[in-house]
Amino acid sequence: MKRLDLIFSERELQAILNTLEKANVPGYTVMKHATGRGPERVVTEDMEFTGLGANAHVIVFCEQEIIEKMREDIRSVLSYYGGVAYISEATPL
Amino acid sequence: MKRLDLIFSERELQAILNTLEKANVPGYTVMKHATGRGPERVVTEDMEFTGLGANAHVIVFCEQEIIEKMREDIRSVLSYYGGVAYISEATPL
Amino acid sequence: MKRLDLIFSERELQAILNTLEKANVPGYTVMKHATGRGPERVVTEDMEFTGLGANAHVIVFCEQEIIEKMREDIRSVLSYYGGVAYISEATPL
Amino acid sequence: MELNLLLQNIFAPTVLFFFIGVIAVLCKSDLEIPAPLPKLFSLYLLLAIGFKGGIGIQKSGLFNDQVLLTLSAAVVMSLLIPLLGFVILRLKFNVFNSAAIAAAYGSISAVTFISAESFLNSQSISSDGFMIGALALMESPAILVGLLLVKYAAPKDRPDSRKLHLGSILHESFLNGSVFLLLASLIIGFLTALSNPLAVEKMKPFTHSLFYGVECFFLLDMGMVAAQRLPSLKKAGSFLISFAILMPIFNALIGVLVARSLALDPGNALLFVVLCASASYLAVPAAMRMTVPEARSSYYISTTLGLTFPFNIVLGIPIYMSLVNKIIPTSPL
Amino acid sequence: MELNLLLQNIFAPTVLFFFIGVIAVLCKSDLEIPAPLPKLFSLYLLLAIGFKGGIGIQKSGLFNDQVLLTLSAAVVMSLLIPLLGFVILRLKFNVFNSAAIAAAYGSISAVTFISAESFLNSQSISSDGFMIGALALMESPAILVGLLLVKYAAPKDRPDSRKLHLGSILHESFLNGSVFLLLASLIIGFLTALSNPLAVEKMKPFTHSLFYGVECFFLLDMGMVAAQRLPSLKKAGSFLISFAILMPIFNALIGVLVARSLALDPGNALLFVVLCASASYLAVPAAMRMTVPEARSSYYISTTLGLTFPFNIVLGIPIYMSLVNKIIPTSPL
Amino acid sequence: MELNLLLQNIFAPTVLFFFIGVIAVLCKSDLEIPAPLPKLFSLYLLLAIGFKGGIGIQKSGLFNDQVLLTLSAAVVMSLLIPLLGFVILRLKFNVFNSAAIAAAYGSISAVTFISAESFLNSQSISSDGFMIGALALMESPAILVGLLLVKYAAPKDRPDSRKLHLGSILHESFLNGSVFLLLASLIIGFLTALSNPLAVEKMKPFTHSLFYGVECFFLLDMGMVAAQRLPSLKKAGSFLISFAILMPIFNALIGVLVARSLALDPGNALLFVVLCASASYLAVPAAMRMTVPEARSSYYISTTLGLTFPFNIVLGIPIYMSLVNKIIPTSPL
Ligand SMILES: Nc1ncnc2c1ncn2[C@@H]1O[C@H](COP(=O)(O)O)[C@@H](O)[C@H]1O
Ligand SMILES: Nc1ncnc2c1ncn2[C@@H]1O[C@H](COP(=O)(O)O)[C@@H](O)[C@H]1O
Ligand SMILES: Nc1ncnc2c1ncn2[C@@H]1O[C@H](COP(=O)(O)O)[C@@H](O)[C@H]1O
Ligand code: NA
Ligand code: NA
Ligand code: NA
Repeated sequence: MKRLDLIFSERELQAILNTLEKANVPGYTVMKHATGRGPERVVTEDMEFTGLGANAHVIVFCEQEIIEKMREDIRSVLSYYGGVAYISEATPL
Repeated sequence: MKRLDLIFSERELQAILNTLEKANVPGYTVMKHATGRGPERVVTEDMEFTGLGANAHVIVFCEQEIIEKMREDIRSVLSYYGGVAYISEATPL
Repeated sequence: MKRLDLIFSERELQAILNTLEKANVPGYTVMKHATGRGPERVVTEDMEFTGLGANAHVIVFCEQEIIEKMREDIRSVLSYYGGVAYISEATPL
Repeated sequence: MELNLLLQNIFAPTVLFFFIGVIAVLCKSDLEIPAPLPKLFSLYLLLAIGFKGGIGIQKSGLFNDQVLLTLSAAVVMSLLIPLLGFVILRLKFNVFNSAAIAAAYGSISAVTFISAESFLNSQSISSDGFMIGALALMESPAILVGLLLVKYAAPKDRPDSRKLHLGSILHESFLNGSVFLLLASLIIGFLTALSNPLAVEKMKPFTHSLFYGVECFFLLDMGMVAAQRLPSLKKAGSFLISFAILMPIFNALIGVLVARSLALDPGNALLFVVLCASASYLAVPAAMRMTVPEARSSYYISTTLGLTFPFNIVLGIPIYMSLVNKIIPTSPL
Repeated sequence: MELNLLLQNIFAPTVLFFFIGVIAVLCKSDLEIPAPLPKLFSLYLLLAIGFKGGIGIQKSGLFNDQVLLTLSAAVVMSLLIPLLGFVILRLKFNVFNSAAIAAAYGSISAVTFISAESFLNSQSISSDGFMIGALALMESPAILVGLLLVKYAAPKDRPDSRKLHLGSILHESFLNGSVFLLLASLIIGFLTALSNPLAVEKMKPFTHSLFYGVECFFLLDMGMVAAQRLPSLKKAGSFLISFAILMPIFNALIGVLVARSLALDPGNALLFVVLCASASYLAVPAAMRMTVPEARSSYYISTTLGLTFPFNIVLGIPIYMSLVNKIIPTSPL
Repeated sequence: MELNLLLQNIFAPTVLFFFIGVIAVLCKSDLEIPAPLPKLFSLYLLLAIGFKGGIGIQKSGLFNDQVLLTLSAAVVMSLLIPLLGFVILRLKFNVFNSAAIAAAYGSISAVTFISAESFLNSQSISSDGFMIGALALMESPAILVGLLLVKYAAPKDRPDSRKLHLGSILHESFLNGSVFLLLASLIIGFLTALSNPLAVEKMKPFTHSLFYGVECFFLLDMGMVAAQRLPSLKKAGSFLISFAILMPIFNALIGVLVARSLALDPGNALLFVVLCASASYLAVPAAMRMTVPEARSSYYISTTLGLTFPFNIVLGIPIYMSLVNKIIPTSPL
């Protein structure tokens, strides 16, 4: 099994979740209110009340083939709005 | 060293932490207010004020043998209430 | 690519972020309001309003060489104030 | 039914804010009331309604016949309604889901009660503080019945680990956070009114003056929550959807007859009816999630929040009021 | 300029709390107002100002000539200012950044408006409720213009996936959370004042009495936010820094002339000028982040929050007041 | 001791809500006040008490002899008490823990002070606004002493990286978030009362009327927090447990003698005593966690929150009142 970590602006959350659902992931977890810094943007907690919002961190445990299915869609969302996505190995307990 | 990720309803948190303590984990981290979707249940932020609560994400860095010790207990809690558990490799910095 | 997970008291956040910036990490993500237990300290949600604060969980995706650069600095902050740091493998999507 | 009452209810700020919340979701506005703000409002409302209730009870006196009779009737209703609901729900659902949903409809919704109070207020109809005692007493028995139904109706389906112990049943029924806060605030209000009238005055700006505004703010959020339940309501099927509307009306009918036989004033009668007709989304889900994980939480939460709650605060309350006006003579029997 | 006005403004608690926030950050105090508390204050202020505005409009009557003329002028200003700003910004920035920043300066800041109201209040100068209507109407058109500028001025730069559809432009302009909450509360206030004066009284402790205190609390936070923007302001460059001060003054000048030709009273005139001079940090960033991700958010957010907002509430308001006093005769033309 | 005072204190809503919080935890109710709501209440209370204090100081006049003497005595007490505490604690603990705990007991708890004010209020005993000045002035010196003790009493134990620089000691002592907010609000209150009485009136619904209710809400949370400390208190050992009760009483005794020699009125005397007897859980832990990580935070936080705070607000305040009544003659010496 794989673990996919996605970090991006909360405002893109719906677009990402739609992509995940389209690929039929078995489930996902969302943690909002994350902040951080990417190659160019800084996201700070004090700005969360403005329209910009904070980041969301999404974790998906799923098979490699599902990742293949959604790779392009996720990449296109992230390249449009920014954000990062990383895959690592994970074994069910 | 291993990294164990547990995601489940906040309402089971005490049961899971008891299990961890029983197995003498060196430590653990809890992040509450996570939302998500599993095989059947959807957990959304807008429902957090009701009695259902959100999810908790628990991270444990520990040795494989500790994981073996608690495997059954964790599985039984998760099979009762729902939630997921995954193991991956981790090296101390 | 590597994934570095740092968990420590929110009060050390600035010191850790300075260390990351000094090593020129490409980015990082911060999740505050984490609680947990380490070898000796317990951090609970109900204490968050006091001066102690909760924990922060910082994730950095970066190359091994950057990790080498900051290893000593991070270790010295964590050995001073407490907290844990683990490295694992990660592949960009 | 008097259309007039309906219109007056719909133009109350509370109901208008509820609509606004619904519309925000339907129009996909990015309006958001992030957690834990709704929890803040909900805790505040429980604390304030409890405190006000305690003062009210102290004023009306606890040990007069009508008070004791009304409170007993309230408890009996919250024991009976879940049994009735269970029998109906078993036509379609397994024991776990039936018990959980039945418990929700036997228990009460504090915010529906509050809305009914506001409605009475706008109609200049008085009600008594002891009705908040009924509110507090009706939360737990329904949970108790629901869990006992699971314990005795489904003993063979469940593995050993899931056996319900009486201890944990009682714990879930009486020590649930919202039940506890409401009851405790009620007692504090009572004791304060008894021993310390000055402190009552000092609390009032917080518990009384602010109340209506916070209620509006919370109803804005409830409108958003209700609208977000709509998609999962569709999945629930037409049986459950009908149940979520017809069961409250049916309970209201029983309630109004009981209220008549108790010779309640119109104001108290409406509150009694609303308690019977409303369904819980705070205490019951919390208890069921812990002890009956086999029940689908979307069943009991989507119906109570997505359908029964909106129905009650928008249409139910004025309907019940005209029912009360018809069935209960204004001068006591 | 009357130094007196300036001093009186600076010694208002709202402005003092703002300074305290700035100082806390500059001194590296660990004072913190954690999320989502600022969101709570911001939602409250929008709800309350909207509700108060609705009551005000109901009282002043919507369909009198001056009201309609003023509201139309407000909309025209919020269409024109972004165009002007765009032309100036294009000297230095690409289409995306220019359009996003221009939209921010065409739109308004509700808290700046509220501060101006408090200032008027402290000067015992009256203003009318319908000006809150102008506030509500001026948020969206500027967003619309900004997005249309992107759509038509930069068609070839953008890949297909980034094509702006009119539907999503309208959605971002009119259904943004803060626009929606303000407008909805305004309508609820209006309807309540019309049909239910009792409910208005019940809302007042929440929407009226509490308002000034929450405003102070929020301005404490805004001071911290503004001071935290300072480092990224340096990166923005001197052109943008000058723009963030000069553009509001320029807009204020146009505004005061329009106000004069509308024969507005001094109070309403100041509010009109402040609407023209203020820049948005709620609705516009939300819309731009979604639809024009090419624009650097630090440009439009650092300038509006770090410079224009502080400038307006500390110096701008008294400056604009003395401008109004000079240019607009106290008895109508 | 007058049992009467004790009973009257225990039946105050504030104390009752505290008990409710304790009971909720002991009964394992799932009642929860999630973060950051307690922080909201805590920030509000500091802001409001500061603002009220500033108004009070402006009214009583800052530069009269008794005010200056009292404030100086307060500062001296908060320098001496940590030294005394340190000597006692060194019998059992290392330098780091001793200094950190001593600093906590030298500093003050604003909520204990507020509770004492409420108690005076319920007894119709007046007190002066300048006592809030004493509150604000007593937070920092104790931190300073604690950190200096670490710097000079433990120089050889610490590696270079942990050297305490005077700059950071001063920073932690005076720019801690809660110290800063209290002091800043005090100054704002003072300036506003001086220059802008209208604004004071506009603030009152927020800072004055709401105060008591928020205090109750916060004490509910404090009850839960205190009860959750109990398990770690057991680990702290009997020496520290005794210290957490006896030290406040001892400090109160010194305090009452100083108050007598200052010829304070009974109301001000009680507040002075309570400041001496209370221990910090906001400013001191924040400072110690940053600069003395060797000290076990559970020591200074479990004792202050789990024992000293409950003791003071439930038993301490009425005990100190009867002490004041005994030792201080009602007409000035
Ligand atoms: N190398 C990285 N490691 C961890 N998080 C990152 C990294 N780069 C970006 N992020 C996160 O992704 C968010 C969006 O980045 P950006 O693509 O710059 O908009 C940032 O705010 C960070 O929270
Ligand atoms: N495949 C998955 N990947 C990530 N998180 C998951 C996954 N499946 C379930 N979860 C999380 O576990 C929670 C409980 O799932 P459930 O077992 O359906 O109750 C969900 O709400 C998700 O937050
Ligand atoms: N083995 C572990 N696994 C996961 N989190 C840990 C572990 N040890 C410590 N932590 C986290 O690191 C924080 C600081 O630990 P400490 O070093 O004891 O101060 C704890 O509160 C936990 O959140
Ligand atoms: Na019911
Ligand atoms: Na503008
Ligand atoms: Na002290």
